[in-house]
Amino acid sequence: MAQVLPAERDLRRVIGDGESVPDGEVDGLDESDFLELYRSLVLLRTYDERSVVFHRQGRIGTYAIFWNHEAMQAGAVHALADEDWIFPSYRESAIGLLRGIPAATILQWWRGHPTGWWNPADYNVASICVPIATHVPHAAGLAWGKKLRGENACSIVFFGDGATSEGAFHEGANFAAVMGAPLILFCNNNQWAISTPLEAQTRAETLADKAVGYGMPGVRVDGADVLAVYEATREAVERARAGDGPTFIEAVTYRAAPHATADDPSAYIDAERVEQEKRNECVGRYERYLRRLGVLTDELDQQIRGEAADAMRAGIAAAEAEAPADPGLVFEHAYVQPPPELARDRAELRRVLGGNEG
Amino acid sequence: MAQVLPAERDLRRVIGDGESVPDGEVDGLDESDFLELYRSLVLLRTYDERSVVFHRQGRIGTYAIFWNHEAMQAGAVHALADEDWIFPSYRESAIGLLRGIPAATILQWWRGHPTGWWNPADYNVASICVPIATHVPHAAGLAWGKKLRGENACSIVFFGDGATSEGAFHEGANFAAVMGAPLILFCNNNQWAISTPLEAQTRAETLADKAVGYGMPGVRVDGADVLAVYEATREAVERARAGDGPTFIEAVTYRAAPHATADDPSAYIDAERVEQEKRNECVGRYERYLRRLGVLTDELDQQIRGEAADAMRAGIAAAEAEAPADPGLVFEHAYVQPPPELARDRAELRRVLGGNEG
Amino acid sequence: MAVATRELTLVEAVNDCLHHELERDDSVLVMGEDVGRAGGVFRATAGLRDRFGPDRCIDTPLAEAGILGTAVGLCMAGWRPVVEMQYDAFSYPCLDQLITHVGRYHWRTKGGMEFPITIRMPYGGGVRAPELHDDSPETYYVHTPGIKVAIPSTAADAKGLLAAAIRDPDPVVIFEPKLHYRTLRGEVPEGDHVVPLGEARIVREGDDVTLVAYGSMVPLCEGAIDALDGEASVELLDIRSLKPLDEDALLAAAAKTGRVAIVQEAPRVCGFGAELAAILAEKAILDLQAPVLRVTGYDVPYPYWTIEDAYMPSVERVVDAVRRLLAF
Amino acid sequence: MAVATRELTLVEAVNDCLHHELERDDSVLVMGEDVGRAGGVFRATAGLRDRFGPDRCIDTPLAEAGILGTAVGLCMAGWRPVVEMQYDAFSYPCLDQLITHVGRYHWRTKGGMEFPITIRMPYGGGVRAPELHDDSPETYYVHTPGIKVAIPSTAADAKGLLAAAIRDPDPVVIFEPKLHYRTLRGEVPEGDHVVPLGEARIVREGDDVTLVAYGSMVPLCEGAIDALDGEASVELLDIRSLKPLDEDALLAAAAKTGRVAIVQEAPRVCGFGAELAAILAEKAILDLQAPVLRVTGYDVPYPYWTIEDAYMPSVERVVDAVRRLLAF
Ligand SMILES: Cc1ncc(C[n+]2csc(CCOP(=O)(O)OP(=O)(O)O)c2C)c(N)n1
Ligand SMILES: Cc1ncc(C[n+]2csc(CCOP(=O)(O)OP(=O)(O)O)c2C)c(N)n1
Ligand SMILES: [Mg+2]
Ligand SMILES: [Mg+2]
Repeated sequence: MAQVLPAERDLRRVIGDGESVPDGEVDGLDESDFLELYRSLVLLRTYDERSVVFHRQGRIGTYAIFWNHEAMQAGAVHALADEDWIFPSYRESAIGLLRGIPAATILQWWRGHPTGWWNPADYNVASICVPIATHVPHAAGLAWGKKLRGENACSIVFFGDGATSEGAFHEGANFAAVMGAPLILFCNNNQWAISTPLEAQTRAETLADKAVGYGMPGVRVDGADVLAVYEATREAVERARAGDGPTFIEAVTYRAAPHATADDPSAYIDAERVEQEKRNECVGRYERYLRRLGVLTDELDQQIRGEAADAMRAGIAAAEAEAPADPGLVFEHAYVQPPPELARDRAELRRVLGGNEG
Repeated sequence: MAQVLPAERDLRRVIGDGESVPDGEVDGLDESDFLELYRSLVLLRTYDERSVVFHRQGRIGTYAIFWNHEAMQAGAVHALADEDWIFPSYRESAIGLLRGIPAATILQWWRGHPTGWWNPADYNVASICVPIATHVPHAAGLAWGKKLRGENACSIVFFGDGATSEGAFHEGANFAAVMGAPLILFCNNNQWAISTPLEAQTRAETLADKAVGYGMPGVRVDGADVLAVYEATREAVERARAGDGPTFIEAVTYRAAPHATADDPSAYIDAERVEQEKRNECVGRYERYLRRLGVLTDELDQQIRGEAADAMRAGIAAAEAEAPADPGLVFEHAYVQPPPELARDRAELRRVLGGNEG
Repeated sequence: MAVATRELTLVEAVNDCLHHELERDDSVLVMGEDVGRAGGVFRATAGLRDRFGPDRCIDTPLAEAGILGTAVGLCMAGWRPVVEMQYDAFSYPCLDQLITHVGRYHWRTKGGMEFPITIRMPYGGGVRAPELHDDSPETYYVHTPGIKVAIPSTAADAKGLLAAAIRDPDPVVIFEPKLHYRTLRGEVPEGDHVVPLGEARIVREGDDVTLVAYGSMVPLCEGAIDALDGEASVELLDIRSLKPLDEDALLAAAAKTGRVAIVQEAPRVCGFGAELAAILAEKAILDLQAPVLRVTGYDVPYPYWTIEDAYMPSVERVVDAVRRLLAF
Repeated sequence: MAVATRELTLVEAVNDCLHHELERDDSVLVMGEDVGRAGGVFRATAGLRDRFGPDRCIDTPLAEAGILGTAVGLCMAGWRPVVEMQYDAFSYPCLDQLITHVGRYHWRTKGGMEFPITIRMPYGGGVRAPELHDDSPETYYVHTPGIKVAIPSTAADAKGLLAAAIRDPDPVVIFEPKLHYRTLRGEVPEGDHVVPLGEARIVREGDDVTLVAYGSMVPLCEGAIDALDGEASVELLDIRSLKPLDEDALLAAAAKTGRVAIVQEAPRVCGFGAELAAILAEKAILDLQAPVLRVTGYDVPYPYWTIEDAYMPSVERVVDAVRRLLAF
C-alpha cells in the first residue's frame, strides 16, 4: 500500500524578520522577478487602501478588505503562465489587476456598475465569486476540460478557511483529484470567517490535512511571505503540468482588518493579535527583504508607489466619468437567445419609465 | 503541534480462514454474545435471501440486496446500547430487525405500503435514507443534540463508499467533529457505487484517510469480519461516550451481489472477484469460526436458522394479510397542523373516487 | 386591556421575539453563521449568546446544508432549532435538505416525530449590495410540500409571525424584508405576541382596485396608493402567510373591487403571484371585471445594483397597473 | 421529401439523439453517475462510452453539485456538457449551482462566454419505486432566471427537444417522463431531428374544452379524452417547452373553447400550471367562459407507492374537471 502523503505541517517561510529569523532564497528568481512581485504587492495594497477610503467617501459600495492578503495573491499569480486561469473569491476581487484588468473595472464592480464585469476569456480571470466555495468545482471543471482538450493550462482557485466547511469545496476538490485535473486549491487561511474563528470551523490540526482525504499533496506556507507562496505555487503548477493532478495549498495568515467595510470586528477579534500581525504585514516584510538584498532603493520604491497611486487615481476618475448605466441593461445577457417574454417586459418597462420622464 | 492521526491503514481482522490466518479474539465477549451475533447475522441473511426471492415472485418491489454486508450491520449494532440511534441507508433497510422492528414492517417498506414506515423514536432507528449521504448531518445533529441535553446516547450512521463524494457527507462529518458529537460514521466500502468503482470515486489511498481532514480518528476493518467490526465500533462508542467526539470507520468489503434487484452488473463487475468474495462471505466465515471455537453445534445452527426462516415466513404472511392502504392516507402526516387546502383536496379526491365506485 | 407596546425597527422586533421565545421555551435554540459572537450580520441575534450561552445560540461552520441537516437531527433529540440563513441567495445550498428531508420527515415517521424547525432569513433587493444579496426565493420554499412560509411587512408582524413559526409544530420559513430592517419602525407588543399563520391583513380599504402583496412590496404598494390619492380608491391586502394561505381574505378582497393587481418582487414565472392569480382564475372568475395583473421582478438574473431600481417593482409600475385596471 | 423514421421507445429516442449529437459535434460530452460503464440506470446513455470513449461519456463521482459545478468549468474550456441527474429528486443537490451560477454566468461575463449545458433527468411518478424516485421538480428549474426548460411527451419530441437543448447556447433542462421511457413508442426521424424550443404542439383538436398539459400528463389527457368520447369535443395542447413558452398557442387554444383545465403532476402551489393559469387570467380574461381549473399532484410528500395513483392526476380527475367546465 502506498504511503499517505501527510500535510507538510511546517509552515514554509523564505522571508525572515531581518533579525532572529534568517532570510532564505528561492531558486530561479532574478531581480526583475523580485521587483515585479513588489510592484504587484504595492498595486494591490494601494488598491485596497484607496478602496477603503473611497468607501468612506461614499464613492464605492460595501467592500471586502484584503489588507495583508496581498502576498498570497501576488505570490500565487507570479507562479502562473498567462494561459492559466484564476478563480477569485470576493477576497481577491482585485487580483485581475495583475492580469491587466483596469482598476476602473474593479472599482466599478464595487460600485455596482455594469462596466465592472468583464469577459473572463479576455484575461483568463473568472468572475468574482460571491457565494462561498461554489467556484471550486468551476475551477476543477476548467482544469479538467483543458486537460481533456490536450491544452497545457492549469487553474487556481482562491477560497478561505471558512470555505473548507462547504460541500462545494469538498465536491470540487474530489472531482479535481479523481479527474487528475491540473488545479491548485489555494486556501487563504486568515483564521476567520466573518466572526467565526477557525476552531469553530474545523477540528483538523491544519487545513492542509484535508488534502489527505482527496489523495492529493497538501502544503502549508506563511501567507504573509510572498516568496514562500510563490515557491509553493510554482511547485504545484509544475506538478499540475506534469499531469500529477491537483495540490492543496494552505496559506496561513491572519485577518488584520474587518471582514468588509460593513463589519465591526471589535466584538469578536483579538485586538492585540491584530496589532502584532499589522507589525509584520506582508508588504512591509517583503520591502525590508528587498532592501536587505539591495534590490530596492528609495527612489525605485517611490516610483513604484507613485505608479500604483496614479493607477488608482486614474481608475476612480475613469469609473466616475462613466455614464450612469442604462436601465435597459436589466434585460441584457440573461440569455444568448432570450425567450420572447423578455422583449415584452423590456418594452413595458420602457413605456412606464418613459411615461415618467415625459 | 499535535501529531496528526493518520488512518490505521492495516485492515483489522479477528476471524481467520481456519488455515493460514489465525483467529484472534475480542475481549469481553461471552458465549451468549457470540450466539447473539450469529443470530443477527443469520436473521439478516435470511431476510436478504428471502427478499430476493419475494422480489422475483413479485411480492415486493425493487430491493437493495445486502448479501455479504450483514457482518457490518450486526457487528456495529452489537456495540451499541438501546438508547443509541441508528441512521440506516437503503443498504441497511433491515437493520431495524436487530432492534425489534418486525420483518413485516420492513417488507412493507419494500412493498410501498404505509405500514412499512415506523416511528423512529420507538426503536431509535431513523427512517431508511434513500438519497445518498443526506442523513449524515441528521445523525450528527441527533448526537450533538443528545450531548447538549446531557444525555449519554450516541448515534451511528451507515453510508457507502460512493457517499463520501457528496457534500452532505462532508458537512455532516465536519459538524460532528466541530461539535464534538458522539457519532460513529460507518462507511460500508463495498467498492462500488452502482456501476462506479472506488477508483472513479476518490484518489484517497483509503477512505479512512478522510478522517484526517476532520481531525477525527479513522480506522479500517475487514467488513466481512463481524468481530473486527464489533470491536472497532465498540472502541468508537467508548470514545463517543467519553466525550472525545466522532470516529470514522471504514469497513472494507466487496459487493458480491447486484446493486439492487433492478441492476445487471455483468457489464461492469469482475465476476472472478465476486466468486472469490462469495467463497469468503461473512456469515459462513463466522459460522466456521464459532464451530472452531466449539460454540456452535449443528443443532443450535438448525434452530437459529429455523427461527429466522419462521420470522420471514410470518413476516411476509403478515405483510400480505394487511388490507390495501386507504388512498386517503395521501393527505395524512404531511403536516402536524395541515393548511386548510389539504382538507379541500381530500374532499375533492373522495368525491372523484367515490364517483367511480358508485 | 391595553397591550404594552414599544416602538421597534423590524430587525429589533425579530431580536425581541428571539429573546422572548428562547426565554419561554428552553428547547428553542438559534444556530447559523455568525449568529453568536457577532450577533448576526444584521444583528438580529444580538445579545442571545450572552444571555442564553453558546449552546443555545450557536456559531456553526460555514455550511448551509449542514446547518439545516443537523437541525433535523436536533429535532429528533427534542430541540426546536431556529436556523438563520445569512442571506436569501446563500440559502440555496440548503434546498436539498429542505425538499428531501425537512418537508418529508414528519410524514416518514407516520406522524410520530415533529420537526418544528424555523428557518429565517433576510431577503430581497434594493440594498445596493453585490450580487446574490438580493434574491426573493420564496417560490423554492412554498412549492415544497410539508413546508409553511410567512413574510412579514411590519415590525409587529415580524415578531408575531416569527413567534408563530417557532411555536408551530411544522417547519416554517420566515423571509424578513432586509430593505426595511432598519427603516420600518412600528409599535410592537411586549412579551407574548403571536400572529397566527394563515391570516391575511387588510392594510388599506378601498373600492376601485385591489392590490395584493407581501413583504417589502407592501410598503411599496402603500406608496403607490398615496401617489394615486384622489385618483382611485385602492384596497391593499397583505398576504403575509403564503402557506397556509388565507384564501377567504384573498377572494373577498378580489370580489370587493373586481380589479386585482398582484405585486411580487421575485421573478415572474411560477412566482407566488402566479399562484394567487391562478386561485382567482379558478375561484373568482365571476367577480373579475378586468384581467388579473402581475407586477413582478423580471425573469433575469438580479442586476448590478446601480440599475436594480429598474428591476424591482416600483411605485410607477404599480400605479401603471392600477391605471390599466381602471381603464379596462 | 419523406424523412426516414424508425419506431423507438422514448428512452431509445434519447439514446439515439445522444449518439447523433456526440457524433455531430465533438465538443459535446456526456457526464453523470453511472452513465458510462453501465450506460445509465435507464440505459439512456448505453453504447456512448464504447463509441466515444471514456473522455466523452464520463462516470463521475457521486456528487450532483459537483457534476453541475464542474460542467460550468467545462463550458469555460469549450465543452458542451450534457449532464445526467440520475433521478428527479436526486437533482436537488445541484439546485445551488443551478440558481447561483448556471443561470447567471453568461450575464456575469457580459455576454462574453456561453454556458450551453444540457441537464437531463428522468422525472415523475407512477413507477412503483421507493420514495424520492417520483418527483416532478420543474418549478424549481423554470422559476430560475437564465434557465430554459422543456419536457417531451413523445419519442420524437424526446429526441428533437434534446437535440435543440444540446445545440442551444443557453442552459436547458430536459425532464424525461420515466413512466413512459419504455411504454411510449413512436416513429422518430433518423439523423438530424430538432424540435425548436418555444413551440407548443396541438395533440387533439376540439371545440368544447381545452386541456393544457406536458410530459406524462399528455398521454393521460389523451386517455381522458378517449373516456369522454361522444360527451365532449376536447382540444389538447402539449406545452412541451415551458421556457421559452409558446404563449400564442396557449392563448389560441384557450380562446377556441373558453374553457380550460391545466393538468400537471407536480404539487399545485406555484406549479407551472399556476403560471399558465395566471397568463390566462391576464391575457385571456375576455375569452374565458368558465373558471380555469387545475388538476395537479397534491401539496404533500409524494406518497408510498401503493397509493400513488390517488396522488397523481388520473383520468377520473381530468374527466371530472372537463365535466365541471362543461356544466359551468
Ligand atoms: C454560501 C454562502 N454562505 C454565506 C455567505 C456569507 N459570507 C460572506 S463571507 C463569509 C465568510 C467567509 O469566510 P472565509 O471562507 O474564511 O473567507 P474570508 O472571508 O475569511 O476570506 C460568509 C459567511 C456567502 N457569501 N456564501
Ligand atoms: C443524492 C443521490 N444521488 C443518486 C442516487 C442514486 N443512487 C442510489 S444508490 C447509488 C450508489 C451508492 O453507492 P454507495 O454510496 O457506495 O453505497 P452502496 O449502494 O454501494 O451501498 C446511487 C448513485 C441517490 N440515491 N441519491
Ligand atoms: Mg477566512
Ligand atoms: Mg458502495
